[in-house]
Amino acid sequence: MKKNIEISTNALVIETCRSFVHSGNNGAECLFVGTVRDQTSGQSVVKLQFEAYESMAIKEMEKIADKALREFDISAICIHHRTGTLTVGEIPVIIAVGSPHRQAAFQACQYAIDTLKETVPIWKKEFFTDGSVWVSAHP
Amino acid sequence: MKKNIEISTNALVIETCRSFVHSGNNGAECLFVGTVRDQTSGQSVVKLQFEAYESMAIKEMEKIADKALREFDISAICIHHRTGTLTVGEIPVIIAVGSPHRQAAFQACQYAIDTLKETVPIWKKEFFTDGSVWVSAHP
Amino acid sequence: MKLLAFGITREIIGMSDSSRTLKTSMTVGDLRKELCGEFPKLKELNTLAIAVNETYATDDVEINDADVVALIPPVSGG
Amino acid sequence: MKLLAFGITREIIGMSDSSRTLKTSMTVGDLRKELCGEFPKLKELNTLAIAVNETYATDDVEINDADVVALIPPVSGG
Repeated sequence: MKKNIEISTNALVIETCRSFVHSGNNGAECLFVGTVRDQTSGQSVVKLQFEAYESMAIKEMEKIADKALREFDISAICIHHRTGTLTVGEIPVIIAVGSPHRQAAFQACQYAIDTLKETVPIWKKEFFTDGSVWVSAHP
Repeated sequence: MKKNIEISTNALVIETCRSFVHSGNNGAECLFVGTVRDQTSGQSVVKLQFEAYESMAIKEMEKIADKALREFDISAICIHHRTGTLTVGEIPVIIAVGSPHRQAAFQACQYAIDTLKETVPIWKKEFFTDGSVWVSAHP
Repeated sequence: MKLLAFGITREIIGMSDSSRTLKTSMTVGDLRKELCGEFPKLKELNTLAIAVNETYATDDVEINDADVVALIPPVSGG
Repeated sequence: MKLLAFGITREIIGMSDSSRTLKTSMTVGDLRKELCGEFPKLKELNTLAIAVNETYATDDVEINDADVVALIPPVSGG
């Protein structure tokens, strides 16, 4: 049962996350890759800025990994999140899960990204051609 | 709406599948990577041999991709399957899905691998230290 | 008709690609019965699907002389 | 106490890391009320969570002098 948690200003690498969870004990690996979309509700996105309360975000990501390892039949999980300025197509988050069987891999991966978006203190500001907004801040 | 279907005796490459579904229109990419486990029901696996009815298998994989594109809100899907002899840790199958939102990406990816395992005419023979067996052939 | 056999059916029948003579108005069900009579081990399989021209076929489908028919034992890809 | 503010709360309050004087037996709820009075725009947020020493805290939690308190507007990672 292993986990790997990282917050970084460097570009995230899918193969790094996949390698961490890869093992001959597994039959299945599920990866989620978040990418910066070129638009939000029809408005063109120029870039995103991600800010983290890093020490607490790491703790919350560890909680997610621990719970995923406890509740699903998986052998490893890797959660990497990027901060700083990202442009369209770049990767803010990668989650990789390795498991003996595929059902648990999918469930754990989806649990991890769903929970990350609810509890981990990271914020993104979207920059459009004519302004910017903190995502989800207001009704 | 794009699909990429391939059966190959060469090693499958995750980044190839991911690149195919990657786009600035997407916010989410879900990948499933099947890997050869070192054991089945406690028996040590030495290698696997995959055999395909290739022309029909391609057609069935296309059906899966078409249905995934029709039924889920995804923009692209890539399904690569390998044939021939594989050893522990190698990759028999990769499915990659790109989508505006993550829920559809997960659903389509899981639909594709679940259906592939039910309908696509590909067979694997597991080789143990003391014998071999066609998987799922007998009760 | 051209008969193909894959996976364990290829081993049971001892061939991978052969031609068989088509009886008058033989259906998929007729073929299944004939093959299971000749090779009883086919009856021990979990399932035995038959494809006609690369499409899964039900037992009532008629097989014509130009058809490619394939024996599909339980699939196990992925 | 040390007060941290992130995302839009940092912009509303106009600081990222400052010290505030702790009133006697102030709770998380007291702090919330005080800040929302001073910066009414905080009340317009979808949610405003408060963390004490890197853990989400409910309004009844007491804040001590050595605590690090953080304002957590709606998160949007991933």
